[in-house]
Amino acid sequence: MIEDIRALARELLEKGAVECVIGYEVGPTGRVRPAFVYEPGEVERLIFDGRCDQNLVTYLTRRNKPRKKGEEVPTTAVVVKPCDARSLRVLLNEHQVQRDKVYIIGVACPGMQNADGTPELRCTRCDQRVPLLYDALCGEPPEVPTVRDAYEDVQQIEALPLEERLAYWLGELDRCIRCYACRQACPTCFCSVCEAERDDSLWVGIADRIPEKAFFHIIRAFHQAGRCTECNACEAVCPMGIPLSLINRKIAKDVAQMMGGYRAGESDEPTPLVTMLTGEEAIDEIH
Amino acid sequence: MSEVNPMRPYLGTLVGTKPLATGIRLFQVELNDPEEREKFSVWRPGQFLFFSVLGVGEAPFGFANIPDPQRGPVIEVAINKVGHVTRAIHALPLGATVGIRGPLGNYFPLEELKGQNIVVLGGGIGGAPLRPVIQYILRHRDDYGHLTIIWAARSPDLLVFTDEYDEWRSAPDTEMHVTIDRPAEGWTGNVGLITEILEKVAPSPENATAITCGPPIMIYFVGKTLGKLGFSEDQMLTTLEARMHCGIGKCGRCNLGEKLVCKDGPVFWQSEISTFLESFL
Amino acid sequence: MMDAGRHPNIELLSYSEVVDVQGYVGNFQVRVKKKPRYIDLEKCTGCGECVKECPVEVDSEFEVGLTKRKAIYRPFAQAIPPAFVIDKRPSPCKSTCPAHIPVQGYIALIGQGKYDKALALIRETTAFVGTLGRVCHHPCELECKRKDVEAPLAICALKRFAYDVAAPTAPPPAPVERVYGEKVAVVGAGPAGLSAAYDLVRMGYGVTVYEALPVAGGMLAVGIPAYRLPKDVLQQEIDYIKALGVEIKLNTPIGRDGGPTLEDLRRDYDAVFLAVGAHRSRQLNIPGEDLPGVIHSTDFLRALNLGQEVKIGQRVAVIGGGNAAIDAARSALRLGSQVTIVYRRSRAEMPAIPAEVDAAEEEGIAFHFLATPVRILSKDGRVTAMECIRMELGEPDESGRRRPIPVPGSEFTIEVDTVIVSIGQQPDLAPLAGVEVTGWGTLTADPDTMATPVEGVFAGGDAVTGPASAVWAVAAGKRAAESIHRYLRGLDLHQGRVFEWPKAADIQVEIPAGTEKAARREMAALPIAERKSTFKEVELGFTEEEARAEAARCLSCAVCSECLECVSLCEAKAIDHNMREEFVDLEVGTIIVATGFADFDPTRLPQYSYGRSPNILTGMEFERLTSAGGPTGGEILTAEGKVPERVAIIHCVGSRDVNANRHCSRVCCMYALKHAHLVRDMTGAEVYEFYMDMRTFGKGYEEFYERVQEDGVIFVRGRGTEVRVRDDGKLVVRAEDTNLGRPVSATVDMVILGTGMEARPDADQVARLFGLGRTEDGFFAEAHPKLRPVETNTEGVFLAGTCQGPRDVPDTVAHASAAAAQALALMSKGVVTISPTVSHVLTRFCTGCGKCVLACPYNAITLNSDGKAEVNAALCKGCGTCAAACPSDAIVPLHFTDDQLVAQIVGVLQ
Amino acid sequence: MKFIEIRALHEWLDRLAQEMTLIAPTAVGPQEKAPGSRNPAAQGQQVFYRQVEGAAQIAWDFTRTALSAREHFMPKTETLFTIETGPDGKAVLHETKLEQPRVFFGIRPCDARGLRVLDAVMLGQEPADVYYAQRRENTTLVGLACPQMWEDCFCNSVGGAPDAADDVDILLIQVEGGFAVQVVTEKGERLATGMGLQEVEGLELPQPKLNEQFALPTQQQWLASFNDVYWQRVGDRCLSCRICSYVCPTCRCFDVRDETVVTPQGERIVRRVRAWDSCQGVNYRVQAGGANPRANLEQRLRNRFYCKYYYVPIDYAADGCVGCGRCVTACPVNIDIREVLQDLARREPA
Repeated sequence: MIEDIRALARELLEKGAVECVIGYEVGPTGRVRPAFVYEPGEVERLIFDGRCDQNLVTYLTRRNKPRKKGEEVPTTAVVVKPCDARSLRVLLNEHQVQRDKVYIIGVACPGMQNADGTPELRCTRCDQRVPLLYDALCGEPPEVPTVRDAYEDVQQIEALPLEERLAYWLGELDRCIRCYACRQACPTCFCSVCEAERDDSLWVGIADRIPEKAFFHIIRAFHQAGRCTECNACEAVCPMGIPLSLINRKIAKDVAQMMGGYRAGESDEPTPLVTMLTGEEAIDEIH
Repeated sequence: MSEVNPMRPYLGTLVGTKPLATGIRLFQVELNDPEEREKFSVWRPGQFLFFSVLGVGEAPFGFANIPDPQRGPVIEVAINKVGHVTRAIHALPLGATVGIRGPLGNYFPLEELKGQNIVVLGGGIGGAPLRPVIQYILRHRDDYGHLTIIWAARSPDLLVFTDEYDEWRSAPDTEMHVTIDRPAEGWTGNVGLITEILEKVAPSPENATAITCGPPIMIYFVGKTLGKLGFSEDQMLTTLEARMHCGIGKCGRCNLGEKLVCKDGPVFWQSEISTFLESFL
Repeated sequence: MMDAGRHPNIELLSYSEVVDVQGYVGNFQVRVKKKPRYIDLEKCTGCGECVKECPVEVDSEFEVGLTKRKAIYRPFAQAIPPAFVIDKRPSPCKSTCPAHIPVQGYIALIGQGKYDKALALIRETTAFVGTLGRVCHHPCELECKRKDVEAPLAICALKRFAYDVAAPTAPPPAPVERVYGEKVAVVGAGPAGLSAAYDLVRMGYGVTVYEALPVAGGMLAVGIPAYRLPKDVLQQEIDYIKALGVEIKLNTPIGRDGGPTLEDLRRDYDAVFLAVGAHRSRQLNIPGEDLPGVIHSTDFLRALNLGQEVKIGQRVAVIGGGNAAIDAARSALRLGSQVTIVYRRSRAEMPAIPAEVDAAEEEGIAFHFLATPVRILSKDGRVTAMECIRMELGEPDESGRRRPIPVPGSEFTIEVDTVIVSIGQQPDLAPLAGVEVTGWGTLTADPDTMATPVEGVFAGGDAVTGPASAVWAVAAGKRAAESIHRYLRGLDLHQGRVFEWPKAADIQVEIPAGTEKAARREMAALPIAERKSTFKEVELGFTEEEARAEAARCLSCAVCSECLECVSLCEAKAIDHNMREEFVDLEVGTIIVATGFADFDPTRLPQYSYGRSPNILTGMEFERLTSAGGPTGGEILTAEGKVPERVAIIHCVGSRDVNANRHCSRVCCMYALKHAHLVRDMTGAEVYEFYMDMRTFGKGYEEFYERVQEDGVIFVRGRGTEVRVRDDGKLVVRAEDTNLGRPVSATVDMVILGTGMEARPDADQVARLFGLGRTEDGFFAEAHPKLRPVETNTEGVFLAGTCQGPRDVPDTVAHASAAAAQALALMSKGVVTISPTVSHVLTRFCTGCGKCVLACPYNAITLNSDGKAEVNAALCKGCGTCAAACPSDAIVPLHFTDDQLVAQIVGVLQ
Repeated sequence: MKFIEIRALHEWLDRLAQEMTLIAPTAVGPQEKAPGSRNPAAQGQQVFYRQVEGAAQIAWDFTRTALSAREHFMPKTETLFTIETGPDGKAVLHETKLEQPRVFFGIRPCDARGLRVLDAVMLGQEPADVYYAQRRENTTLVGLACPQMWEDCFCNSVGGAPDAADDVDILLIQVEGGFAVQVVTEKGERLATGMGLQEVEGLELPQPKLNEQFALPTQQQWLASFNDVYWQRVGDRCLSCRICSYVCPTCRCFDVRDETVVTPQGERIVRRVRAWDSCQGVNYRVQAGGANPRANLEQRLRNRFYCKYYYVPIDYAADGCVGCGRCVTACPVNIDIREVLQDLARREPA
């Protein structure tokens, strides 16, 4: 598979079909990290294995803007796992990436691994091995017996009494330092100015106190409703080790339940949360 | 607290306000405490202050006047309604309590420029920090040579201090040119960018210093034009704008390379700017 | 209605649909799809002659299924315009047929006993009626919708029947008059070449066909044995083509043996069609292949068909699994040999027609599947045996079939004295200098237009596709003929042609309720014993009775069968079966939506047993029953044809019911009373009315109610809760009489369900199209329930009638007049005033995600070229939905900014 | 050499916690998380410097804390003053009160060295920041030497050492049975009087294991590299996530804003707060007119490196980086300051 990726990257760069190939490489200290390859001669840097769990789609939003006004947007090739492909689909749906400016190198996903070699939790509940969209597919899809996500982790939290649940979240969010790494790593968080950082924000101040932190995470979760593809990027980067994806997964679960199994990024239909604005009925049912 | 807390503003009262241009008003503040008023009364043209609307926030502005010996130190600032603090300032009623921190930053070395011809180039709201320069020169008219004022704005409704133009024009050995970027209905004056009129007026670089203030892109092009006219970089002064939160070199926000706009500026010689590691554009 | 239809300022676009609405009040651009009517409105006199011979009957929508109508019909007697329309839909059979023969048409004609017309109809498309009726691999039958009932129609056999029964007596055709001066040369007198010649000569071109063999017909003549296709059938069809004026030059090969070259043809003719077929056999490339006992099926069959002497041995092995292999095997069998077919894959992968394989097996031919010869053994120069190796199936290859792989060490020997090789053919293109050849050894030609890279030269049939089926050759010939015509006329080869027909799987066909199962008829066949020794045709064809019974099974998927009977009947020449849908773009200032309502479907409330007895009618059905033009001529009769003695009328079916619609449909009480009155008046039957409340407000209505009471109608206050169908067909209606406070029931002969009005099922689509809101009941929302009952929230769009809510005729007329007045008021003013409360985009914060575009109910927001949202202030209603949807807080309704709202809240709280 | 037994140290700490605020490393967060996670922060408990009630809460076996000591001198958020309405209807400002004396126990030498950088910025130039000054004055630092350099540490390459006593008042070095104690300053002396220290002759101090030292780029190399495409290539990977500046012991950028809070009791509190900020944020340097001199990500990333190694030394005469390695460990995309430094140091001066 690695050879396929390299060969394809070389071909794309040599042909000038893309300006840059975004993939994975091993850094000097042995850590796997995103690689940006501009020269055909450098494709040997590229690797792919169970350590490549970053969602490279995050970088596309930025690359889809012209560097200078009027300049043409360069085409970028990007290595995309099945989960990443869903993020990309969301970005395409939301006009953040032009389809013809991205060359999707889909990879048949072996499932990602933890640092200790055990499978990542999210990969054990994922039933996609081949990306939903790609221009070229590298690797043979492995047959990994997997189960579609049943959201057991969310159910565990939901089962707690309200006070315990609140205590759990306040305890976790207390560590948040509002660095916004979760937001920055998230492929589908792309507002030019974040609601939580607006100078004139009426809703959330700059302080590093629980209400602000909770409010930030709640805003983010709501903005991700029907859009979060559960790629786990937020949680993977959190320097405070907060289980952020649980919040988003809770919403994803509710969305799936209420919207007929809708899962973000699985189709080019817009999220039903925008298109189904029929307020009155719902209010009726509550009362 | 024993020491002076530089983050604590002096309290003042909004004593006057008047519209200057579309979205721009002049605000006059008098400090409440006579002692503080006295301390404050020494500000120089080019310096800046932080203007607080208590409960909303503070933002830095250049002084738009020089201390007036007759009226006492009434502080004047011209403020464009662009952000949430400026919106709040515009909404203040007369008599409101405001916070003032300053005076901060360096200033135009007008003392050193005595005897020289001065060219003042202001663009839009950038004219505000130059008004104290003009006021200072007019007050010390004999100390300086020829004064050329070139005033520009995108449209007539954005020209500031229009009611003072006659006074400036009629000052001895002073000329003033006003221009707008694009033709506008009812406008009979000059039309064209400030650089165009600057080339037309073509002030002599002989024993002269140009003082510029305006948006970054204007400063950049005016600098080039002045260069063409023969001004050296040591004959150009400008004042830069930056976002800042302390004004005293602590908050780390306003740096351009190793220079801090708040502490090392906001007034810079063009020769300094051209050695900056980082561009202000 | 007539007045509106005739008014010079009213343009009526009937049979049309609005597909897109853009713009805003005063500046709407409306795109209308005009469905093809197949009838020229200008010419149609509405005489109704055309209907007479139409063979297709379907339920009449207007008569709510109580009567039938034809495929060509007038929706109802007073329809405006009074013209007819043809209900034509795609059918799987015609779509699937490579030559697109109007299958349903000739089947309908056969079903009516019009065999000669059936034959003529097929001949409109192809001359090879009897031939295709015998040898076609009939892909149409695979897709025939009847398969969802029990089995597909025997379409091929019916075609053969039409030929067999009508062709012998049909008069020979007269030569076609030349219309154009151009001449076309066709190389190859096979099905492709002759089909092209047939079409071209009928268009009015001069056509000369060059054939290398001494007979015409190509593979049909020399590749297919007579037991499948008798020589006289093929010859008659070739004669038919010749009679039209096609010249066929036999024994005239191109580019060899002294025949003209392709260059000669290009010089002497205005266009050339190459249909040289694929007559050269592929080689096995194994040792022993050159032995005299090894022959190729093409040579074998050709010799046999040309009546030449063919010597084969006693034990014959045929290598291959295609139709040619089966033909060769069955022919060898008839020459008295013992025959074994050796095929390298399994039976499922055989390309031959399965029925042919079955027939071969029946006749006693042995099969060796998953085996392939590796060499042919001989003694004294004579074949003695064939060594084979077993195969197993591996991964699928590019044809989608699993690739056979030899099993090492599994060699075995079959004793044979003759080997017939039939592993495929390819065209012999060597003599055609200058043409382009593909990697497969076939001619290069555009698969759609059949044009080759050589100017004026077209190619088709097996020479292009490799060996394929006869009907594909016919199709290729037809396509080539159309292309040659366009080429010669200087027309674009592509424009307006349909190359891709809808896939059968994509064609939605509803199988009519009540379709009963009927077994597929199979043709009688020659007894096995007789088959083995003779080349007589095996299949014997349908009897007339069988054919008509089989034809009756057709589901008429396309409704119109395109039998073209109507065309000949229409004196005004108003019928044009080739009409296409059209799009009309209109620029209008205002729009009035009057799309009406849907009658509640009572099957949703199973307690009323609707559909379980023909005597349970909806109000609408009863209405048609009482109409003079209705199914009983206006008499009130039960399905059994009797005058009912007791009739029950149930109010509020589907209205005022939490399980259906909560609203009151408003008209049902009055029509129920009318029905009660009619029943009493016309039949004297006892009438029970089960009602909840009697709502007879309005002028004269209460008076009518009193009159009906005087008629002797029995009113029961209480909703009819259930209708039960008794075994004897009587209907038992139960209810709770709320006046008496106890359950009651009535046994009646007929039940009329007072079905209510509800929003049309497509209301959501219409709402999106015009930017309308909908109320909870599903009807379109008016701008204000009291003050603005005809306006909508989309400025310039008005509502009229029942699309906005249930109302009766006078109210509808009043509502419509109001809508017209509103529209006129707007138009006469010429300007519109808009509210300042519109949304505003803060571009710095806008990411261009497009959520506001989706959320805006007024289509007021678009993404501009910078990828930022942009609000059309003329369309924006300031509803604020966009602001709620915007994740970046980048869109604010002016005068309702967050700051302002918070200031108000603070003000209220202080 | 002075020495304290472990038990005595614990007793002393327990006493201290009674008397004043005791800040010390302590483990925070749920025990069981995702032990194998690729994100080190998610693997289990993290150690922070936090106020503790006694020695039992102190984490002794830790590498470096998740956040540096900075959060106790420049809190993530602090109220500068509250704004109240006086009896005459005029505004009155109430500045934040002084903090109580406190002992910062267990500070790592690199974190202590980080304070030296903050001192230079906040106090080194007039006017001094009074809030920082108060906290600094009221705090006695008891350092805890690292027995070794950990993965990603590079203090020795930037002039520090795992057992450096330069920036603490007292330094403890773990030895058999207790800690060797170096009392460095007068402030330390005052605190140490109550410690019950023993004098032990010939106490041998363990030599900490060091990581390989590397050379830093020269000022010329920094100058010459400013406009290099190199920054674009490093910036390609950067997420602008700010983790690096938030975990850094020497980053000091802050934001100031007024906020109005209405308590559930209906009390309206208006205050001016300042909070950490990061130069990596997109809108960090946006000017009123919308111009942004550091609009591009690589410009912001470059600014951080230059700030540490070029601007701070020039502006405040201090080294901007203490080599704690937190940013290296925490960077989710493995932007490694050591790699950057070595890349630049390899360059030929232009």
